[in-house]
Amino acid sequence: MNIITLIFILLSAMAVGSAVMMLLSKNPVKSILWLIVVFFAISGHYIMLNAQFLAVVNIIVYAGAIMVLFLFVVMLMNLNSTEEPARNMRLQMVGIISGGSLLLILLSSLMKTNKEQLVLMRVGDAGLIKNLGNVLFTNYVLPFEIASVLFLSAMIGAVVIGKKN
Amino acid sequence: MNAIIFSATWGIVMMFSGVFAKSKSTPRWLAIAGIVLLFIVNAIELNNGQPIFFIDAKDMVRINSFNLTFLAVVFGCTLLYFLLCGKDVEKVGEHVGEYFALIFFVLCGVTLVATYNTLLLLFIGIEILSIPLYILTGSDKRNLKSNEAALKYFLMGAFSTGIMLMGIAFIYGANPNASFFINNIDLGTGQLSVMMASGLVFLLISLSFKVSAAPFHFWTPDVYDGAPTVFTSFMATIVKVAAFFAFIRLFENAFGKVHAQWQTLIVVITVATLLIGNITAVFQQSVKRMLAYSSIAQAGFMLLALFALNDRAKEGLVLYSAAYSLATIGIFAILIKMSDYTVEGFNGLGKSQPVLGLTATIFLLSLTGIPLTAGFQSKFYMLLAAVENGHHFWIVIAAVLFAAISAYYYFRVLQAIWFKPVKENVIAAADLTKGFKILLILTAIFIIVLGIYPEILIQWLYH
Amino acid sequence: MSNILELAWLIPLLPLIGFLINGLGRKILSKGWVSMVGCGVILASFILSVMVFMQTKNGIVLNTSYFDFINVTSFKIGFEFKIDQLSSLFLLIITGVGFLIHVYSTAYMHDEDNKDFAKYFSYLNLFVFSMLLLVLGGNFVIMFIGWEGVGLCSYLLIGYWFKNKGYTSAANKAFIMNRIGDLGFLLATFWIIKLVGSVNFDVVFSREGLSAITNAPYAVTGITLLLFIGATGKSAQIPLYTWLPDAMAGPTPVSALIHAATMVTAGIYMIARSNVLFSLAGHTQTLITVVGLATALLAASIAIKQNDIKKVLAYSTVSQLGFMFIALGTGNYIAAVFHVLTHAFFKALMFLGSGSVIHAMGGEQDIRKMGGLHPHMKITSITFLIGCLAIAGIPGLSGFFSKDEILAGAYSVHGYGKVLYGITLFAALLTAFYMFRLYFITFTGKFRGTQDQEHHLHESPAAMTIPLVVLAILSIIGGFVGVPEALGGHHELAAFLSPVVKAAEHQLDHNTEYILMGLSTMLVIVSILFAWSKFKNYKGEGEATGFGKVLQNKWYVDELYQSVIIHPLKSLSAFFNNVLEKKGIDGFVNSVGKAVHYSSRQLRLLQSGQVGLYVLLMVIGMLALFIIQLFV
Amino acid sequence: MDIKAYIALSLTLFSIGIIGVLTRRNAILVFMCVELMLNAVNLLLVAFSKMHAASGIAKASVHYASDAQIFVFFIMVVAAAEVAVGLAIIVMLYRNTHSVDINFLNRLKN
Amino acid sequence: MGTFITFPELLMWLPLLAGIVCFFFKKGPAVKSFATAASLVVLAVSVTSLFYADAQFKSYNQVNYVWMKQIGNSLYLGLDSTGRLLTLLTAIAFPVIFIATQKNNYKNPGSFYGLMLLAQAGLMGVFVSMDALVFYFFWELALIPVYFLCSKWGGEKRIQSTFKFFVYTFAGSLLMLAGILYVYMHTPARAYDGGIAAHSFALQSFVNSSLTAPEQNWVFWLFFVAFAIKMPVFPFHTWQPDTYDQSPTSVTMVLSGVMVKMGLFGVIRWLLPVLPEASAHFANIVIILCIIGILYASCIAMVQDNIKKLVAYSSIAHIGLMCAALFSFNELSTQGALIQLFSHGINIIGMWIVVDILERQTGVKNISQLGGVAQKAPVLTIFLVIIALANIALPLTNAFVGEFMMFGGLFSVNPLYALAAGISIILAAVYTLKMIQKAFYGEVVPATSAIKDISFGEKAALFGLVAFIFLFGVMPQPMIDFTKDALKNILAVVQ
Repeated sequence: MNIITLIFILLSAMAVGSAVMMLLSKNPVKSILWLIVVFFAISGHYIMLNAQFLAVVNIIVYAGAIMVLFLFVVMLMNLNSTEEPARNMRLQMVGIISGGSLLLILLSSLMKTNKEQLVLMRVGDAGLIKNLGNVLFTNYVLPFEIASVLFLSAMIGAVVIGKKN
Repeated sequence: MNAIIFSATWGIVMMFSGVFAKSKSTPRWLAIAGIVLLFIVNAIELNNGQPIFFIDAKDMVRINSFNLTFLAVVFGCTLLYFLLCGKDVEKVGEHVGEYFALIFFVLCGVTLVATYNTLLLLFIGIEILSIPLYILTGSDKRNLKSNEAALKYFLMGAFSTGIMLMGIAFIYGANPNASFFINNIDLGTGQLSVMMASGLVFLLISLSFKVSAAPFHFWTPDVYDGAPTVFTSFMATIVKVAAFFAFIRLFENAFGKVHAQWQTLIVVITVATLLIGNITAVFQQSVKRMLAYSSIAQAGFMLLALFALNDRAKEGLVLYSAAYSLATIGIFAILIKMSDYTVEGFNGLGKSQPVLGLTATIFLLSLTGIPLTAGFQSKFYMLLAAVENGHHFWIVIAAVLFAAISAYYYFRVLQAIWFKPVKENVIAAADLTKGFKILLILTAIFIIVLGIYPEILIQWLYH
Repeated sequence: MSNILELAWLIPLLPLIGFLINGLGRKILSKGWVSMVGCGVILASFILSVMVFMQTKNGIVLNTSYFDFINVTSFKIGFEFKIDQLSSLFLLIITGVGFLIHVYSTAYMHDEDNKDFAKYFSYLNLFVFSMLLLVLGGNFVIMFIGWEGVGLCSYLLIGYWFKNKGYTSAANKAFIMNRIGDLGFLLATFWIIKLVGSVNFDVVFSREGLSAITNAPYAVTGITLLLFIGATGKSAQIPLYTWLPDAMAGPTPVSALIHAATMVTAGIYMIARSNVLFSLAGHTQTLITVVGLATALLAASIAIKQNDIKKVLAYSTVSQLGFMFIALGTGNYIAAVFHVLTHAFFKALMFLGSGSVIHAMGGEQDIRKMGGLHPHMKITSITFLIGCLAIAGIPGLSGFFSKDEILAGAYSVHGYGKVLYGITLFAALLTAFYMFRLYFITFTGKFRGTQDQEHHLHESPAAMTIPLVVLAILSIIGGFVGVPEALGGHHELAAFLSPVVKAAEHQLDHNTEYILMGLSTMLVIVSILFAWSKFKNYKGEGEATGFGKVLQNKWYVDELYQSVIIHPLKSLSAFFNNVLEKKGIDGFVNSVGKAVHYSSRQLRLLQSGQVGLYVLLMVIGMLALFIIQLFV
Repeated sequence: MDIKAYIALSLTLFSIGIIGVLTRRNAILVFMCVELMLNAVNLLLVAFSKMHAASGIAKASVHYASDAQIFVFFIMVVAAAEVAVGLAIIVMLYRNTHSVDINFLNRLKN
Repeated sequence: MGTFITFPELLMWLPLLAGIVCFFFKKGPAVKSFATAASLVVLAVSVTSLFYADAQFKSYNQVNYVWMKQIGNSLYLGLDSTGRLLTLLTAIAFPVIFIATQKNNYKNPGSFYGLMLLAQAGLMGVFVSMDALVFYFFWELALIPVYFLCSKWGGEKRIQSTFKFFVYTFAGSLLMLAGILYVYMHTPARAYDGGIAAHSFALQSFVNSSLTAPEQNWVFWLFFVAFAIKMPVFPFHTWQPDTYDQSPTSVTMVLSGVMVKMGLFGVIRWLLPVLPEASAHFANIVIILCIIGILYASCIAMVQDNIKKLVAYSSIAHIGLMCAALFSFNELSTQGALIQLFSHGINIIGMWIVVDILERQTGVKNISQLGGVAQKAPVLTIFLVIIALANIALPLTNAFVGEFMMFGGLFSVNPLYALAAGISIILAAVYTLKMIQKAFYGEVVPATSAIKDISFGEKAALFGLVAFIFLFGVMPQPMIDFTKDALKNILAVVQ
């Protein structure tokens, strides 16, 4: 077992473990924190895959901005004090079973049939800011511009919905 | 291309109009002007084959007479929608300019999903389509139903986005060409690889969600019911047919070659949709909710295009978009004026408001699919396409039987309109301007014209 | 006028015109005009018929087609008339007796409203038209038209007094029972069409036609049986006889014309017409004999215990028709036709006589309330007596010759001829008995009616008595057209009919005939005397018991039909209507709707409003799709 | 590293996200689970891009490996926009009902 | 004329336009006379067309406009002899109905008469269309006005029963649409001027379609169910009694006189020629169904108290016989069915006119509540008796000829069929006479005490019908000759 595999396993365990913890913790704030751990683990994976830009953006945008926003909202609502009422156990079991079977179905067929295809680790320059920027502003100019529409509508949305009247 | 640029720009214009305009109706007139402009530039592009402004999108959008015709239908319907329901938009809340801006952004999304050539733009388009809708759904802030609908729509929409992305990821992974271009997907020969098949199913599911096909339709009744009626009308028509267009565009261009391998899924979904949509609509007491279910049922019919996936199916889809949208916008425009959304609310409408009664009758007949209305022609094209496909003829029989059931709930409204005694104060007569009535009549006439001679629309597909 | 037969179409047309005039002008025409038209057209027809008869007597016959009735490429039915000896004989009976009855009716129906009077005559004319069509028809279809037409007129005339529910029920019964027979007739016609490709008598009875029928399996027996079923309906034989007694609800002249002299003999005419065919069908003939015999006996036995003057006559008619069928069954077609002729005279006579009595009694029909009428209405009484004697078969009167011929024919049947003769003779004795019972109870003894009635007793007007007298004369002399060789005659009727109807094959030697005649005459006289001893001073009788009660209640045949056929049919229909239709088929259709409703209600529960559940269902849907795509 | 490992990891995270959506009642947490699903996809996309880079089939294209990463970037963009709208909606609902329990939302049904 | 406008177009357009005009009338009497006049004009056109039936006038009787050329559909109208017969029936029916029901006053007369004329246009369209899609259009279009007429002007339970009728027939016709599409896909492809090779909906292409025997066998049922529902044939009949009972009588006349003929016409024009092998294959099943229906409906009619339902069930029996005859495939029965199509229309309309008069004057529909009408309204009674007797196929009435031929044809298929179906003539006599006896004979009862004899208009209408009954009862040959062409076509295909 080489070091890469080891790190992979560690990061994966961290991601999955934190994700499970996020599900299990009753307190929303703790859930958020666990999720941030997941994001960190994923950023670790990005770095392993030599996608540094994404790794950084992931931390800044997700772990930094978005999760903090979540945290704010939870704090704002003062939800951490009130514990989430337990859901109908049977329904919960059905949920877990069906989600799990989905996973099993996909995994079993994907693992069975695919031949071994290796992933390039720690090499390749596609993930560097320079290259990405180059592509983004040449080939991807239309989506990039259009994404602004998305943000505009999100902005308007926040105004329309958020503004008290 | 014109449409993308103009709709986005005009959205921004509308955004500011809310701020600077004094009168509440200014945004409406601006919006109408905008949609007319949009229609015209689109028509110019359709006629000349050249956009006014050219942006090198690196083949990320592909524009042809087919999707331009579709866009013309969409813009035409939106124009009608603005004219009929524009005033009601003003009544939803304060932010009139913003509402119209959001609608223009949705139109931008519609244009994207009608012209995309890469999965990335499909994704962005769908999001641009959806996010303003989440907002519009929740725009009646004081109304708990509206809030609830917005949240439901949002949560489920986000969930389906995740599914779509997973599908895109798998397809990318399984595509040896390492490309997101939908015409550049190497499907290999023979049986699809498991990864490709999984990606396909994920995409199928998320798009089924968008077009509210069973069993991914559950959001539809609640959201359509909870959203302000004027926006329900928009969502149920223009947005829905756009999603369909995206659906068939993807599956035709990307997966058309292996149609046989996923046809069974479509059959299952189609039948389930027809079944659930039609059957559940039967019991509804609220016309609004009934129309929500009926939109599911109509989606079942539109899915036949996906089942058939031939030229006739595409012609039919455009025709269906027009027929279904026109009739639904019309019936919603009348519904909005009602004080009572239950079937009883329509009692005696034919007597108290003959014009409304008559036009509502034509809209409902069109939705049922009675000959010489556009609704019949569109259903007919769908069935024809399905028959031309040559497989699973029984699905045609199932479809027609469900169409017969659909008569049940549409005709209940008809019965209320014509054969029940007049109910007091069914309608705020002050809202019924002459223009409104004339417009309704024109719509009805157009539906009939389209029913008699559908080629006025279809010919543009091959322009 | 080269040939009167060319004008034969006028014979039925005239009554039709009379029908139209009286029917359409019923509000305008006075009774005098109505009578004039009604009787006049029949008289004209009668005169034409006589002329036609003369022609046919000279052997001139006519087969003619006036226009195509139904003409499709594969076959054709013309509107054809066939005028030969047989039909011309019937023409005479119909128009002759018919005319007398029309004349009689002018007086009998005089109390009716103007409109109703006209209606009555128009119906009567229509009947004559139909009957003439029946006998003139040159093929089965034209015959069938007349065949159903007379049924219709019988229906209309029985229900003439339509306010009375019982009468209209009787009318319905008559029509429906006739229709049952008609179905048999129709099916036979279809069978003939299928085998021969034509319905024309000449074609069907030609050698080719007959061989086409005989070559097909079961066809001869089948066709003749079906035709016979038709005949049983029209001629009131078992099992379709019960309508005839009920048909007495109609005005008495109608009973005389339709239910005694003409319509009921249509079956005999039809079989006589098809005699070539029936001669080939041994089984059918046996059946006809048995049915005829059974009917003759059954009706006669019932007649013994009936108290309604017309009912007695009605059962007597049924019984006499039975005799005719015995003759037909034994291949003795001439005798059957002969009996039709004589029966037409004396039975019409007796009906009209009974009408005269009823007229005098002010509508009373129960013979228990009559008695001693002879002094009051001598003409009626005497003519009635002549009728009774004729029907009883007293030598010299018409009934003797015809009945004797039937008996002789029965006797000469191989094998069971003697038994047949014995039973037939017994029926004949019953005939004599009940007829004289009727006569004695009615005309002799003391009057048993109310004082009021007694006061009004009177002889009927001339318009009624003259037909009686004429018919009485005919009843006396009518038999001389068929005096058998044994009695020194030449049987002119047989000779006349010979081109159409074969004479009976078996000939008895004269000695046997003498013995048989003597025997029957003796027994008949004994039977009359027995009746005289029993009923000369009739004073009414107690409630019938035992067998008498069975007879009085007509063997409970109506009740039997009611419980075996009508009631089950009604229950079945009610079952269809209430259960199968409403709960079954309609229920199924409605349950489809209900099922849609029900599933709508159930399916909509999925729409619980809970996002969690929605997503769960979505995921389950995803699972299903993945399984289908990846594993199926 | 075999791509299967990434697929497995990504699908696991994705499924945990789905299970979370199915089992949690707090709207914010449900939303977070959706975010987890998106992240699983992001990871998978990046892995695939590197897989394609490894197999080298798409070397003809200069930016063959950038496509997926750009895609991930856009996903993040969209996610950010979604979060803005989503949280606004949740807050609005909370203001009206003082609850973020999704099971509490059943005024709209049947 | 021929090149400018053709008979089939006239027959279709005239009532359509007149119908639309009617909607704008406000006053009852005016619209009544207008509608009557319009229908008389249509009748005149229809009668005129009889004189232009020869082959040399082909251009007068046929027209073919390309409509939706991409799918190979064209507005292809033509009058052949079956079509001529039924358009004539339609053309006769409407003026007779209008005249006979002149005394009925409807709310919103403009809409009423407008819808009636629209229904006529639809019916005409069905009978003249030579293109499957056009046929389907008209097939549905005839239904819609009738739906509104029944629901708006009918009896108490009108909405439910009419709706049942609508959904029933709508489902059936949609199945037919599926069938049409399937056959369409198997028609020989043809080239258009545009160069697009397409299949075609034209009758001729349908006849030449390349369906294999097993395909025919199930496509047959798609068509047949639609037609069977319309006729209606057992067990698809349960919409009918309720609808007849609940609709306004003048609509019932249209329904039972003309509309049910659409089903039979469909069999003649489309089912037999397009699917000959399947038709032959299933002929026995269809005949047996029909015969069951005949006996079943007759039995139910016997215990019906409601006079409208009684007539309705008797109509089921009669139609069943016609359908059975059409599937006997011999000259006699087919010919009989063809002329009976027409005769039945006349008789049943007459029947309904009488029922309508009774219902309007007494307000009751139950036989048991009636009685003694004959005393109060003798003329009405005479007409009724004549029509009723024609209805039970008494000789020398028009119906006898048809039924005789149909029974004859059935007999040659199988004597048992003729026997079983023949029992219905007895049952028909039973229920018809019972109805006459109970409603018309007997003593006057309270319900009928105020009844008046019929008016001039009613008399005229009934007289016309009765004249027809006798005319073609005594001399049916002209009608037989008239339909011979159609017969030849039908039999040619089947052989």
